[in-house]
Amino acid sequence: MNKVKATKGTILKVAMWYILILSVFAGIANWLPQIRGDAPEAAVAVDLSSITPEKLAAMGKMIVFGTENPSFGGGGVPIGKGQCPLCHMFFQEQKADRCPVLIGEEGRSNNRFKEERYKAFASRLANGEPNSGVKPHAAAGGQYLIESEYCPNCYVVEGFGIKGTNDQESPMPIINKPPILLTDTEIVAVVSFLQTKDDGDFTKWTARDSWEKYWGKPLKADAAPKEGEAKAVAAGPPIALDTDTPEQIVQKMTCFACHKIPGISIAKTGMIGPLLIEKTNAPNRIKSPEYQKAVKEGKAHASTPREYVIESIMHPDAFIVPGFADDMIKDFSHKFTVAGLDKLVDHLLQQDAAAAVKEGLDRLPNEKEGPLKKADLSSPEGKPVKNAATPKTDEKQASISGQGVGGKF
Amino acid sequence: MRSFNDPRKAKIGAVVLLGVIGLLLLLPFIPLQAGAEEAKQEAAPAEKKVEKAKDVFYKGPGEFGIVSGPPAPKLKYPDDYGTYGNFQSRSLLWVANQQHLYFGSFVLAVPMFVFVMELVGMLQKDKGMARKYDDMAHEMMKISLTAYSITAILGGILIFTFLALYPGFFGYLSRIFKPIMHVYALLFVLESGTLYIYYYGWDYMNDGGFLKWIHLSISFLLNTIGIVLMFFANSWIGFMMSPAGVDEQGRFLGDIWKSVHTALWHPLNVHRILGNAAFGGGVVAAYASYRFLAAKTPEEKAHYDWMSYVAMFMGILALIPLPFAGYWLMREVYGYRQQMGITLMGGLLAWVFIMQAMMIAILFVSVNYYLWQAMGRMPGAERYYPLFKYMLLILIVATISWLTPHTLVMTPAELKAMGGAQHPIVGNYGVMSAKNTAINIMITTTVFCFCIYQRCNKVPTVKWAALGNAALGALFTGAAINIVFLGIYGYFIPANVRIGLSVPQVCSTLTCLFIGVTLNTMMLKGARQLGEVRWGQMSPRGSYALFCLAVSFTWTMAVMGYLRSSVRLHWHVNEILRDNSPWAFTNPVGYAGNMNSMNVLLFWTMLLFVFWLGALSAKKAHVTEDEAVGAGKATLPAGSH
Amino acid sequence: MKSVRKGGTYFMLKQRSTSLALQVLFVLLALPMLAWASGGGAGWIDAGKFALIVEMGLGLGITLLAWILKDKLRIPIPKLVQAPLIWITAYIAFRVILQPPIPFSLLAIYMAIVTISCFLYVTISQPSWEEFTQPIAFMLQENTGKAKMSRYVTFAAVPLLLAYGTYSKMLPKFDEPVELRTVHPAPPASVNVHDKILNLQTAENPYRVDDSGKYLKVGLESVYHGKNPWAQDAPKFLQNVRDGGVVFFGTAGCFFCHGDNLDGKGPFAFAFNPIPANFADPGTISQLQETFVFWRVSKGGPGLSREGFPWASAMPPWEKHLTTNEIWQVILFEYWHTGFFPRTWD
Amino acid sequence: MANQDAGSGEMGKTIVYFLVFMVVATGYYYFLDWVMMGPMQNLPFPYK
Repeated sequence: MNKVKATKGTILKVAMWYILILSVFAGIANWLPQIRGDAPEAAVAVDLSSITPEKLAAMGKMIVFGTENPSFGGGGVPIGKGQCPLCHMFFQEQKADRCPVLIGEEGRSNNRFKEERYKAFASRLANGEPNSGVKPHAAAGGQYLIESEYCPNCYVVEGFGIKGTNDQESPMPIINKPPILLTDTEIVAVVSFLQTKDDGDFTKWTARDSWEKYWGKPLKADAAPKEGEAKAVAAGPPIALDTDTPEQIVQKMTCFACHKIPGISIAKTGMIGPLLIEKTNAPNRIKSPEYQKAVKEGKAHASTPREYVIESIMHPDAFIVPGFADDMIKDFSHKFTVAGLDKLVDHLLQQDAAAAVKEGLDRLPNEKEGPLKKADLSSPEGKPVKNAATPKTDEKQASISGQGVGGKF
Repeated sequence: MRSFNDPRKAKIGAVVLLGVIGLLLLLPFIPLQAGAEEAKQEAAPAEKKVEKAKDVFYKGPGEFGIVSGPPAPKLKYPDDYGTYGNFQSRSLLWVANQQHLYFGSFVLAVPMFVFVMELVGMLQKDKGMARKYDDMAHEMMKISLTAYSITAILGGILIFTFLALYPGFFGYLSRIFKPIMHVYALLFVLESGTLYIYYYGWDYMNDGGFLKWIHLSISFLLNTIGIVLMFFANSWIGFMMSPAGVDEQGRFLGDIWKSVHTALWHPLNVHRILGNAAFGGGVVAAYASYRFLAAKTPEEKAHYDWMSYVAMFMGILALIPLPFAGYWLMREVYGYRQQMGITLMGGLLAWVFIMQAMMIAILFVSVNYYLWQAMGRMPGAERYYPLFKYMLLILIVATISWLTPHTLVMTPAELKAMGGAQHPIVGNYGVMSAKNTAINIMITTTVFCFCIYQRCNKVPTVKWAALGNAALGALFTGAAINIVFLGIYGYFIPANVRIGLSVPQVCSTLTCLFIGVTLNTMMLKGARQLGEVRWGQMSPRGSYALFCLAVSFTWTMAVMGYLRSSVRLHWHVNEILRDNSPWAFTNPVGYAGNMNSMNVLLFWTMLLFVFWLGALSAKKAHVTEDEAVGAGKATLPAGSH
Repeated sequence: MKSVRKGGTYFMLKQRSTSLALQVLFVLLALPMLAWASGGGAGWIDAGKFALIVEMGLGLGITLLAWILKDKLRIPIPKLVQAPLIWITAYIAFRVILQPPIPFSLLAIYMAIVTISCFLYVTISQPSWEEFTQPIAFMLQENTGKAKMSRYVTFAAVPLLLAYGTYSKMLPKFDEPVELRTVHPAPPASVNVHDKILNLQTAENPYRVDDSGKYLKVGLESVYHGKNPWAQDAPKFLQNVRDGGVVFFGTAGCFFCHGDNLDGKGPFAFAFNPIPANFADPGTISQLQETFVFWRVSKGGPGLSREGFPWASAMPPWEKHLTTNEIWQVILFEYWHTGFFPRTWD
Repeated sequence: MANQDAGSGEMGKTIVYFLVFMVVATGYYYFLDWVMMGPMQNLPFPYK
C-alpha cells in the first residue's frame, strides 16, 4: 500500500479548481457576441386621424425591424415586434430564405389573387380556413397582403409550405394572434410598409382602404393601451388633420395657390393647376388614353376616381394632366393624416362641373376639355357619379373600392 | 419466513409487489380524471348558463371547454410585481429557482442511483462485493437525507420569492393548478415518509432475503413518487411554455388534465429524468472524488476511488441517450411553434448553443482523461499507455474541428491575406459535415477508451480471442472510416442531401457502442487477470477530471434551463400572460453565463456543507466496516458492470 | 509486464531497421508532395483541398516522426521538453505552414486548445506525469549548483517577461479595425439584365439541359464531368459547356483573373485586393445558386448591394459585354470545370 | 487494439482475421449508409 499523503487543504484546492472552471465558462460566455432580446412594446394605440401614410409605413418598418434604420452589417438582422425578418427578406442586404422574399412584393401581390392557384385555395377553403376562420376572398393586391397576415394558410407560395403538406399549409403564424399579436392598425401599418418600401412611392399605398374593403367594416383605432402595458407614442405633428375642414386643409396645403376649387372660398384664383372638379374630371381622366398610357408604363395605378385623386395628391408626377407641367409639390405624403386626406378627397369628389359653374369658375385655357360653359353637362361624363361622392359612412365600403364606379362607365 | 428466503419465490413476490405499487401510483390521477368528468356532467344540464370557449392548443372540432376561470390578468408594473431594493426581481427568482432545481434534481437522482446500487449489490454473488455496494447506497442515502431537507427549505424560499416578487403571475398559475398543487403537496408528504422508512429501515431490513426485497421495493416506490412529483412540477413549466386547457384569454376550461398534458410535457419529462440521472451520477462522483482526495487511510481511499468510478459510469450511461431525448424535445418545440424553434436554434438564442457545444467537447475530453488516469490502478494497463496519446491526438483534432467557427472575426489585413472570408482549408471545418464527423469521432474514441479500460488488467482466454480482437478492431476502424468518409462525402453533394448523412454517422457510432462493448465483454469472460485492481491508486488528476465533469454537467443543466426558460421571451405563460415587468427582456449570453457560474458555485458550496455533514458521522463507521470486510481484498472485476 | 520485454535485442534491431525504412519512405513521399503543393495542385483536385491533404499528411508525418524517434528508436526526449516542442510545432503549423494565414481570433482558439492538450499529454499517465514533474521538482527543491542556477535564472526571467508584456501592451498599435466583410452578400430578388427581369429565386439556367433538351436537375450533370466537350458527338450539355469555355477563355477572357484552373490565380489576379474568387474552393460557387452567380457576373462589382461594403471587387459588369446566353453558358462551364453542383433549396 | 500479449504467430492470424473482418465491417457500414440515406432525406426536423 502506498502511503497516503497528508491531505490538508484538499477542500481549498478543490474550491480553487471549481472557481477556475466556472470563471473559464463565464469568461467564454462573455466572449461570445452579446445579443439582448428586448420585449416588444405592447400594442400602441394609433389615432388614424393624426397619422400620415408615411408615418404609418414608418410604423410598419418599426414593427418589422424594431428600428427605423435597420443595418445588416455582419449578417445581423434587427428583429422587431412582428418578427418578420426572421424568415422574410425585405431588403437585398438582409439574408433570410425560410419564407418568400418580400422584395417587390407589392408588384407581385397585384397578380397573386388572379392566379389559378389562388382560386384553388379559395375554393378549397370556401368554408373558412380552420385556424383563422378566414375565407380567402382577396380582390386586390392590398387585400391579398392583408389576408396573408390574418390567414397565412389562405395562400401558400409554392415551395414555402410546411414540408409534407404539399404547400397547402404555411409555417407562418397568424399575425393577429399570439405570439405576434399585432393589432389591426399595426397590420395595416406593416402592409403600408410593404407597399411602399421598395421605392417610396405612395401611390401604391392602399393598405387602409384594402383593409376596410377586405373586412367590409371601417378600421377602428385600437383601444387605448391598457394601463401598465405600454406608453403611447405621440405621433408627429402632421399638418392636415381630421378635425380640419376642407377649407382649412386647402389653406394649410396652399392648394389655392395653383388650383381653383368649388366650395372653397379662398381657392378661386389659382391659374397654374387644373380646376379641381373631380366628380367630373376624375372618371374622364382615368379613361383618357394619356392616363391609360401612364398605367401601361407602370407610372399610374388608379382605377377609380377616388384612387385617382389620392394618387394625384400623394404622387403628383404619376400622371400629368395634358397641357400642364409637372410643378406640383411632392411632399404631401407626410403632410396629410390618413383621415385628413380622406376629408379633402371626399370634398374634391363632390365637386362637379355644375358646382363650378355655379361659383363662376372655369377651366384654364390649357385644359384639353375646354371651357365648362360649352361643355355638355348632360353628357354621360358630366353625370354625377353617385358612388364616388358618397359621404364617408360605414355603409360606403363598396364605394371606396371603386368597383361599383367602374361599372358605371 | 423461511420459504420467503428462497430467492426465486422472493423475486416473484417482489415483482408482484412492485406491480401493485406501480398500480397504486396511478391513484393520484384518478381523482383528476374523475373530477374532470364530474365537472362535465355537472355542466351538461346547465348548458345554457355556461360559456364555452375554444382550447388554445387542443384545436379539434369538439375541443370546446366550459369556461371555469377568470381570464389571465393583465399585469401591471409595479402593482403586480414586487421588488427587493435595486435587485432585479427576475435574477432573484432565477437564483431561488435554480438552487431549488439543483437540490430537487439531486434528491431525485440520488434515490435512482441508490436503487440501482442496492439492486446491483443484491445481485452480487460475492458477499464482500454485495456489502460494498450496499454500504455505498446507504452512505449516499444519508447524504440525500440532508439534501432533502435543504430542498424543502429551498422550495419554501422559492414559493415565498414567487409570492413576494411575482404575485400576479403566481396567483394565475396556482388558480389553474389548484388541485395539482395539493396533490403535489400530499405526494411530498408521502415522499418524506417513504424516505424515512427507507433510510432508517436500512439496517433492520438488511437480512439478505425477503425483507431486503421489500426494502428495495420501498426504494422503487420512493423513486416513483419522486418522478411523479417531478412530472407535476414539469407540467407547470410545460404549461408556461406551451399552454393548453385554457382559451385565448387564458380562461381555464375545466379540464386540468389538458393543462397538465401539454405539447411539451412528456418530452420534458423524459429529458429531465435522463438529465437528472446523469447529474446524480456526476454529483456522487464528485462527492466520492472529494472524499478520495481527503481520505486519510488507504482503505478509505480505495472505497471512494471505487465509488467515484461507479458513479461516473452511471452518469455517462444516462448521458448517452440524452441527445435523443433532446432531439425529441426540439422536434416537439418545432411542432408546437416553429418560430420558437427558430428562436432557439437560429435566432436570438443560437449563441447559447455554441456554449453547449463547448460543454460537450469538455465533457468527452474529461471522461477520456478520467479513464486514462483510472487505468493507473489497473495492473497490466502499462501495455496500453502508448495508445493514450494517439487517442488524445484524435480527440484534440476533433475538438479543433468541432470548435472552429463558421464566421471568423478578423481585420481587413487578415482578410486580404486570407483572400476571402472563408479560409480555403480551415473553412472546411466550419460547416455541418465537419461538426457531425468530429462529434461522432469523439464518441467513438470514448467507447474505444472504455473498451480498453475493460480489458486493461486482463488477457482474454476464450478460444476465439484472435478472431474477436480482429472483429473489434475492424468494427472501430470501419466506423471511423465510415464516419470520416461520410463527412468528406458531404462536401461533394448538394446541401439538401447532406442533412441525411448525419443519421448513418450516428448509427456507426452506436454500432461501436453496443456491438463493440458487448463483444468486448463477451471476450473477457473468464479472462486471465494480470492482477487485482488497485483501488485507491488513481492519480489525483483523475479526481480533478471528475470534478470538471460534474461542474460541466451542472453548468450545462443551468445553461439549457436558461435556454428553455428564455425561449418564452416576454411571456410568463407563452402567448397568454404577458410579462410586463421591466425585466421582460432576454438577457445576453454573457449575463446568463455569469448567473450560471454563480448559481453553480452556490450550489456546490451548499453541497460541500452537506458532504461535510455526511463525513462527520461517517468517519467512525467506515473504519469499522472496512476492518470487518477488508476492502483491500474485495475488488470489483472491471467490466462486470 | 514480462511480455513487453520479451522482444529482446533481436526485435529491437528489427524495429530499428523498420523505422529507418519508414523514415526514408516518409521523406520520399513528403518531399514531392510539398513540391507539388507549392505548384498548386493537379487536375483531379483543387489547390485548396490538395493543400488540406498535404497538411494533414504533414501532421501525420510529424506524428509518425515523433513515434519513430520516441517509441521505436527510444531516443529520450524529456516530457518537459516535449510539451513546449509540441506547442511550438503546433504554433508553427497554424501560423506558418497553414497558408493562407488564419486570423488571430482563430489562432487564439486553436492555441488555447493546444495548450490544454499539451497539459493533458504530459499528465496522461502516472509515469508520464512523474517524468514531467521530476525536473521541476529538481529545480525547485535540490540544493545543487545546477538547480540553484536555474532558480536564479527563473527569478530573473519572470520580472523581465512581465516587463516585456507590459511594454508590448503599452506600445501604440496601428492595427486596422476588425471588419466583417460579406463576400457573398444577399442577392436582390430579381435583376434586370438586357431588359429582361429575372427572378433569382426561381430562374433556371437555360443551358442546363439533357440530350432531349429538358431541364437537367442539379446533381444529375455528374455524368458529364470529366467527359470531352470537344468530341464530335458530344451531348447537348457538353456542347453548351464548350461554348461556355470559349467565353471563359476567349470572348470574355475570365481566365486573366480567375485563372486557367478557375482557382483565382490568373496572371492579373495578384494586382487586386481582394484577389479574384477561387471557383475551385468549396466555399464559393458550390455554396451559391446559379442565379446568384448570374447576378454577380452580369452586374459585377458596381452592382454589389449595400451589404457588400466596401464594394471591393474588380469584377466588371459583364452584361455590357456579353449576351445573357453567354453568361449562362460560362456559368455552366464553371460548374462543369470545377465539378461542383450549384446550391438548390429543394 | 493489437493484442500485444499474443505471440508472433497469433499476431499474423489476427492480421488476417482483421482484414477479413474489415471487409465484413465495410460491407455492413456501406449497407447502413445505403439504408439510412434514403429515408433520412425527409427528416421531420425543419433545420432550415
